[in-house]
Amino acid sequence: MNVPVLTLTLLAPIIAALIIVFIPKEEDKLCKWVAALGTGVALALSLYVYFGYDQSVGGLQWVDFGGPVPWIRDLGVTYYMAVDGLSLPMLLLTNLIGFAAVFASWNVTLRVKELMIYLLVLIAGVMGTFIAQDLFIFLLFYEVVVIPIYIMVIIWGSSKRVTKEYAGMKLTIYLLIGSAFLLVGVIATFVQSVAITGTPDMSFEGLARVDFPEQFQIYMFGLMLLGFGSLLSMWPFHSWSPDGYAGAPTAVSMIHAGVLKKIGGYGLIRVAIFVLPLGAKFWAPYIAVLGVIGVAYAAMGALAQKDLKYVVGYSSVSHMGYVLLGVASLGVVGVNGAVANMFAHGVMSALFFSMIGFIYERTHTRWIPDMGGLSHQAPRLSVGFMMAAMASLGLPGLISFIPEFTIFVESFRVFGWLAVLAIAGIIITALYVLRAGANTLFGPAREEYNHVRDLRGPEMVPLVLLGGVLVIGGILPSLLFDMVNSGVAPILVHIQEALQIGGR
Amino acid sequence: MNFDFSLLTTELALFVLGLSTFVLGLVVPSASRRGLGSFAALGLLLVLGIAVINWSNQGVLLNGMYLVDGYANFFKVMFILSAILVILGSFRYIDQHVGHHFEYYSTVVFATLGMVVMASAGDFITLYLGMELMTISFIILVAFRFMDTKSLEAGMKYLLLAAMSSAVTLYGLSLVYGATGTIIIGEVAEAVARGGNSPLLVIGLTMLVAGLGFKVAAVPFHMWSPDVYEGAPTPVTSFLAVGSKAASFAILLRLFLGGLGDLHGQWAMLVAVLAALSMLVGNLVAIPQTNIKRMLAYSSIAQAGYILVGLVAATEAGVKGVMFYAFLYIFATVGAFTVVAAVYNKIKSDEIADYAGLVQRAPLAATVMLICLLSMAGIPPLAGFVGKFYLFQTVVQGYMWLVYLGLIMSMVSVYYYLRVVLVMFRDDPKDPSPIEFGSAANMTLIIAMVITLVLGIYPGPLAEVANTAAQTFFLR
Amino acid sequence: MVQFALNHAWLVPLLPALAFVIIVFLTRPWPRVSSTVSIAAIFSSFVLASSIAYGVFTNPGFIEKPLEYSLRWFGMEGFTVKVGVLLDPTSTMMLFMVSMVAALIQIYSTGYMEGDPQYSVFFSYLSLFAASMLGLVISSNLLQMFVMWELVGLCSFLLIGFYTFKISAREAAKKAFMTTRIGDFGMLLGLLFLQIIFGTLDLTELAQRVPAFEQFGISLGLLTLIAILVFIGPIGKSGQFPLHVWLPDAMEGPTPVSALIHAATMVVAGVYLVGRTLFLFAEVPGAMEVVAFIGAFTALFAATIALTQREIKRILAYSTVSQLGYMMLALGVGSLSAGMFHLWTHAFFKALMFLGAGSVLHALHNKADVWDMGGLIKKMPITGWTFVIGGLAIAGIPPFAGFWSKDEILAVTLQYATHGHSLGYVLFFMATFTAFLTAFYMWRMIFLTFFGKEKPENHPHESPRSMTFPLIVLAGFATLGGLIGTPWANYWSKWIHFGQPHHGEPSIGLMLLSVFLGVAGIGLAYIFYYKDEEKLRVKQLAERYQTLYKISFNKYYVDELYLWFTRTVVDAGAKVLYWFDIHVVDGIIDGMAGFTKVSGRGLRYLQTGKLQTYALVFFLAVLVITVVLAFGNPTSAGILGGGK
Amino acid sequence: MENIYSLIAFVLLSGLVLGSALLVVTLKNLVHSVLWLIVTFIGVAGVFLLLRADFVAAVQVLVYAGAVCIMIAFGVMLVQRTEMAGSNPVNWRFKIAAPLVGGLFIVIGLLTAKAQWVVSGKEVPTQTVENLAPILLQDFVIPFEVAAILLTVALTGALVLVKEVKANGDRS
Amino acid sequence: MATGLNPSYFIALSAALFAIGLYGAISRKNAIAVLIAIELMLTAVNINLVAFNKFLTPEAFIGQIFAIFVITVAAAEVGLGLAIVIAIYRNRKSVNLDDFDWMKW
Repeated sequence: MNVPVLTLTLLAPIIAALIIVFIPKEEDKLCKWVAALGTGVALALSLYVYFGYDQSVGGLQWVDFGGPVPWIRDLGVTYYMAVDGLSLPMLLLTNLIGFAAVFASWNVTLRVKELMIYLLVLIAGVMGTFIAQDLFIFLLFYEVVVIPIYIMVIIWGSSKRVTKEYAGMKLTIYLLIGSAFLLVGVIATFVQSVAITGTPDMSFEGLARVDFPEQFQIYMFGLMLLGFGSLLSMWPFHSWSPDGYAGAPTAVSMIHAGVLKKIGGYGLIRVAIFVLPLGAKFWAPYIAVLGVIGVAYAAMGALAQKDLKYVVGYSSVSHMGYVLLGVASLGVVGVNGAVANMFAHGVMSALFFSMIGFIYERTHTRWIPDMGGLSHQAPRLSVGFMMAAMASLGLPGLISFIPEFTIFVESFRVFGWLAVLAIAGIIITALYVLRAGANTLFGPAREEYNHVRDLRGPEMVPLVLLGGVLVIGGILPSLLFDMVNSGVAPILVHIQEALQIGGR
Repeated sequence: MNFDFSLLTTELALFVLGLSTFVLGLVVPSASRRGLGSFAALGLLLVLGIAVINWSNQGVLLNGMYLVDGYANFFKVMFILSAILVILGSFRYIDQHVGHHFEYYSTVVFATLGMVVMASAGDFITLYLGMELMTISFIILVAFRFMDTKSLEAGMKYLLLAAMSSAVTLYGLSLVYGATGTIIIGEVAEAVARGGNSPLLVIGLTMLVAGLGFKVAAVPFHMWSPDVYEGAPTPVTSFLAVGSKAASFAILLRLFLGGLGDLHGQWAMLVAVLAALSMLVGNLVAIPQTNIKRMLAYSSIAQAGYILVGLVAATEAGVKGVMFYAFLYIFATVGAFTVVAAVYNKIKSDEIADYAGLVQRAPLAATVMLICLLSMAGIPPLAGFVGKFYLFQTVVQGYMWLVYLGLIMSMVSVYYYLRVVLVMFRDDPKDPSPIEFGSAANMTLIIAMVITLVLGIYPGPLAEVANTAAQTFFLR
Repeated sequence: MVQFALNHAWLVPLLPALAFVIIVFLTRPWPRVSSTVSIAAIFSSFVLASSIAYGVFTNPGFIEKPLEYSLRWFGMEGFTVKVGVLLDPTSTMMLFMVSMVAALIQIYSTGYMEGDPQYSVFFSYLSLFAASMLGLVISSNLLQMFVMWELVGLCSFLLIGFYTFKISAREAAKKAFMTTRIGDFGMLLGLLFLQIIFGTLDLTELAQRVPAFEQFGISLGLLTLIAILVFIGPIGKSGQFPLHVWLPDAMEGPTPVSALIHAATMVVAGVYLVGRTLFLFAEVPGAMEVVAFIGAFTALFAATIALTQREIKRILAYSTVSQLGYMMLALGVGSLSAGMFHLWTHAFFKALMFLGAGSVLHALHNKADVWDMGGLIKKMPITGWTFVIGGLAIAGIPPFAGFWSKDEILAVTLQYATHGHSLGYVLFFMATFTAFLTAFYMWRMIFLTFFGKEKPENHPHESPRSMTFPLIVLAGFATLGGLIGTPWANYWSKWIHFGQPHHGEPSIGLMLLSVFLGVAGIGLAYIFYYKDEEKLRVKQLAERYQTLYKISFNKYYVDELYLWFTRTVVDAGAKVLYWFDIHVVDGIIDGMAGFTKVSGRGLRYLQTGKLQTYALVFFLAVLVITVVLAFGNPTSAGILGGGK
Repeated sequence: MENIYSLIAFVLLSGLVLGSALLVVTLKNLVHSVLWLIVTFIGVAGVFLLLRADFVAAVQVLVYAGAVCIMIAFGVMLVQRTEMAGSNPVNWRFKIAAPLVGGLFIVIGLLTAKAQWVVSGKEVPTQTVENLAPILLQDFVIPFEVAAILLTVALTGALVLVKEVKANGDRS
Repeated sequence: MATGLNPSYFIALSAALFAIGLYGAISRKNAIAVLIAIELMLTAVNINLVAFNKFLTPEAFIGQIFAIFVITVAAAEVGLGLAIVIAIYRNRKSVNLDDFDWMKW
């Protein structure tokens, strides 16, 4: 394994972006193809890594350069790129959605070159968070993504209930303030670890080995929860999410809802819980309560929406509630479910947003009462939309059912009737998803949409790719679950050990 | 007496360079005077080389009156670098709006010399003269755009307020001298450790904080800076923001950690409060600004607040943090101001609203602006993030509230930075013609951008240099 | 062949699934090819299912020890789920029935859907449905079953909403999905309980563990709760009260769909599920009573509604609800055989009648009101007479299939009553009365539709052969299908039973009662709707009992109640919450941002531009700091005091 | 006895210095202010003499009382061509400034009063200039050179500003 | 030495002079008056320096040398200050500092 595959994966979009910098502005098509190539290479590489990962061995594999490369010595930072069963699904997800996002932006004509550059940077940034095994490097990537997103929102976004400027700014500042708390937590944790062990070490493994005092863990976990939670749109820190998605252009909505939010969940597991198990134990019930509130509250919120993007925006808040619930259970089954659900929701929401994007492109509206009968004019589009909708309401046979079910199993066991409220969310979810889906696609054909043309050519990529994953993941959940399990199980073993030593 | 002149090579070289620029300016015909810029830049590059080569040539002159240690050398390199960048970035601006090439360039070199002396100063007199050399040079530079009343007004404000602050600093120095019976910083430290004459030290301390706080533009001693920054010729503003501030931090650390370190218990909370106020006021008032220079001025007040955090800790790590942050701050600030200057050359405006569509007229400039602003805000993977990490980790134990405040305010700062970004990136330009910057300014921009990025992604080497430099600071 | 079929039972659902994929990805542009693929697949499944049925029913061993094989689907520590095939007589019967009805209906659809632009799509849906339904039937695991359960729900949703140009179809589809979703929620909770307590969802393992529930540390009360939760699923799926509202609306779909999904197969999935988990219900008498009562009540309730409905498919739909109630009743009183038997016979005669209705609608161009029809039997003899056979079967006239199964249900209910369950008498009464009503309203429909005066504006014609062929086959089964379960030669209960097979002695009295009720119902209908050509008597009756008529005609206003609930409680609640979200949760955030901005704007004006003000501030700060440092700070005061 | 004399001298000189300084900052006529400034500077030179710093005193008289004050006087003439009587008005800030400076004085005084002095008993050598010169050019050579540059720079700057503005003024 | 002068007297003197200078610097409108006031402040510093020199380090001349440098720099500042005042007067026809508030907020 001499070739640093992960680094190459990370570099593929960046190199593509650099190439695009030197392409003349007018060459729209060329820019798009280069972007597609860059993300395509990254996708291929991540697939290669995914299926080359040895689940029976587990642990960190595909370590670039054979191990941690010293990066900043006095902070104990190392360039440590590796993947385990927790990172890999996220890496794959990023590249799936990234690739699809390029094609979802295929019809953009405004300042294509810039769009593609930001998009590629964005993808690389997200990818980095998932493969870095060092907290500092993780943080470097953590916020890389914020700025391209802001720029993309203000240039290519759309103003409906709120202006795109407001939406972009809210999205950005909200997440940054959240990350400020996270940063405080990270810095304090690092300083404390140096105080305890005497040697700086920023790798997740190294930090996890430190025995932090319980009170300290609780304090720090709270901060990290605030940071990761706001990225995960945990209630009540969710309000950036619907507005943000509504204002954002398709590709951003896809990536943001699809993978960016997942960094929150990933971080919660990889950083907060792994490093601060006692804190996790203290906070778990609160997380669960917030998760459940999020599920029910956001589902009701979605019910009141008339704008398709708002529906999906609220729905993603609601779904993240399930993730929180699974994480809060602190059991293998629940955390597995949470991670798998992140993957599932990522694929689903990306498909959703890409289809909404196509609809908006063609009809120039996202207002549900103004639409109807689109399945007559655009059957393929409708298929994609319905698939996403069905996955959203947790239809078995599509990818998101099994993860939700596993979350339910564990959280029902741990939290009892509290979980029932969350499970009841599936009813409301079905209600708003069906309303949105059926009212948009079904019903009599409308005259004014006769010009709407169906998906064709490159536009089919998001549908085929993401839809395919939805179905395959639904039929063969073990493809995903075995991988997730091989990553989550050791983490939870570590937590259990820590709880036994440190807890009473 | 043993007087090792080799330790003064950098200073002497600067002196020679400044004089020769001046003399050349008098000698050559006025048509060829614009070449003096290149001359000064090349000369500074040479001096930079000398300074780097002489890095390990460290020692103490005149019983501690002049300290050539790693700390000083680090700052010297920094000042020379920033002077190079500023000069490179200002060719066109000076041509178009100032004239007087040789006075300008030689004054910049002399200001640099003043900073270099400050960095090495081991006693109050050297310190004071270095500071005054720098200040007087800046007064001239600020007022250099004589046709522009704004520039003169700024010069007037800077002159009077700087003189008052000098008086206060001097008064403080005199009291410290009175309390300890010495003006050599190393001996002051010993005297303070013995107990000194505390009541005088308290006043002296306050006055030094005020006087130096004025120089670094820390709230509430900051009020001159927005006006002066706005009025001064833009390259001068940028040099004022980086050089003057960094040099003042150099002596601030020297005085407070080297000299008054034992009074840490007294001034730590004071400095912490000043840091907090600076972050708050700087960032909050920057929000409603419409003039980009003024906005950057407020932002630089906030930056001073961040750097002060490193002083609060009063540890080696804190010194390192200050050095690291000051270093990266140079590139971010010079980058931003160079864009401002270059854009002004074309559109004759500093209003943020007039930056509309900059990314289409000058993609490089807009990108550099973006990166520099975000680096100041501390967004990873740009250098500012690493710098803030270094700074704030030093005060986690004891001043946790400062960490919260600092990090939250730096995220608030993103708000007004993004407003600039919004205008530059979203809008279509009123006049789509591209803006040419000239190769020298482009070079400055590219250097600023690349270093800001590289320091953010791979800060290891610089951190180690800063580390060893910080160690020499306490070894003495 | 038989051995191959037994070992490859998973092919039965897989073949239609394959057909679905082929149609979607390859043959969509060619309608005829699509339907051929679909029919070929389902026919192959049918052949396989027949072989399996032969294999199972000829081998008594399978009754005691079902054939089961499975493989790991996914798993992790403490939670492993397998998928597999469980072949026992019950599932085999279902396999056979479902594949056959599905095959017949697909054949029928080639005629019925002729010329529809969405022809291929329709067949792809049918294939998907067949695959899911067959998959549901052979599931060895409750989770697997739940997956298929939802998939058939999806197909139902898609097919109800198939005529996308109709808004009513869209609304009906949503309603169907939502209502069953509520049931699924309960069922999901039940499954979670089972998984958490017993650690498995495997049917055979559960069947072993549930009877020993006390070892798993749970009380009978909790088990009852679990059973009732599981039962909520079937309530939704099988249209039991109070979640029956979607089923009549589901008739918005194409008629073959109504026949296949909403009469013969999918809606009985609930019954099938209860049958499969009867080991659970059998442990908890309380839950059994609930099942039985809901079944009986639904049967009666739906029958009273069916009395006044006017649309032909709607009448059939309520009759389906009612018949499903019968099946539930049978299961509730503990007889798997009776429930399944009625399921079996009902599948045939109800599919037959739906297809017949479809044939009528086809002929009358979707005119649905029975009052607008009449005398159709002359123009459409095959449809008419097969329909009459169906009517006789459902009315319980021997020797038609319905008679035997209904009789069996009445018998077990009575038996239940006599074995010490006083509730049983109430149930028995409800069941018998429903039997009478059933005969009446079915024949009301038949008389109005096929007999009496022809309406001149109608130009009916007999349907093509592809449609009449299935009618004939189904009529055959509706006639003879019950003979395998007569009290004299009861193969049925030998094959399909729960616990000990019970050999109910043939009770002539009960049979006579049953026949009497059927004949009475038909007779009454004859008097009201055939003899009385102007239907005056009926109209008078409706006038006199106007309130009752309205209640029945408006389906007891249950729909309106639900609608009110959704509009005023759920939607209004959502609006309130959204308001809260925008103005409070988000308002706080915006407020904070606004405060930041305002404070920045305020602080800005301290900067007056006057340099002496700056100096003033500067020295004020110096003074304040000195005072604080010198006198305010205890540590510095100490230093001051100790300034030696 | 000498102490008594020096004390008396100190009190008298202080009175002179402070009194004239107060006049400098309060008089309405700027020219009068400048004249009183000269008095103040000479008083301060006296204080220096009292402190045995005759060279500094000499410098004080020559540079401050002489050169600087004359420079200022010229400056006043250049910019204040109108009525001199009201040439030095007071702005509203004096109401805050007065208590402020009072407070500052009191605080410094209070703290100074607490100071305890370990006074070196030695006397200042009388040969001030002879002793100053070598120190200035050896130990303080760096500041000395820096001061030289500083003066050059200041001179250049002043020239640039005044010259160009004049040209500018001519243009306008 | 009990009744003799000690540095506190001189500090008091210099503090008073400094305060007076400060008062002038803040309260006068005329730019030149402010310059004058600043000179007073610097002179106050010199009193301190020379006094400490006499009492603390009589043989090293530190304070005196410091004072000489301060005088030098102060002179340079006055020169420069006057230049700017003249320049700005030519431009704005005013030396009233309160008029110079083009840049604010």
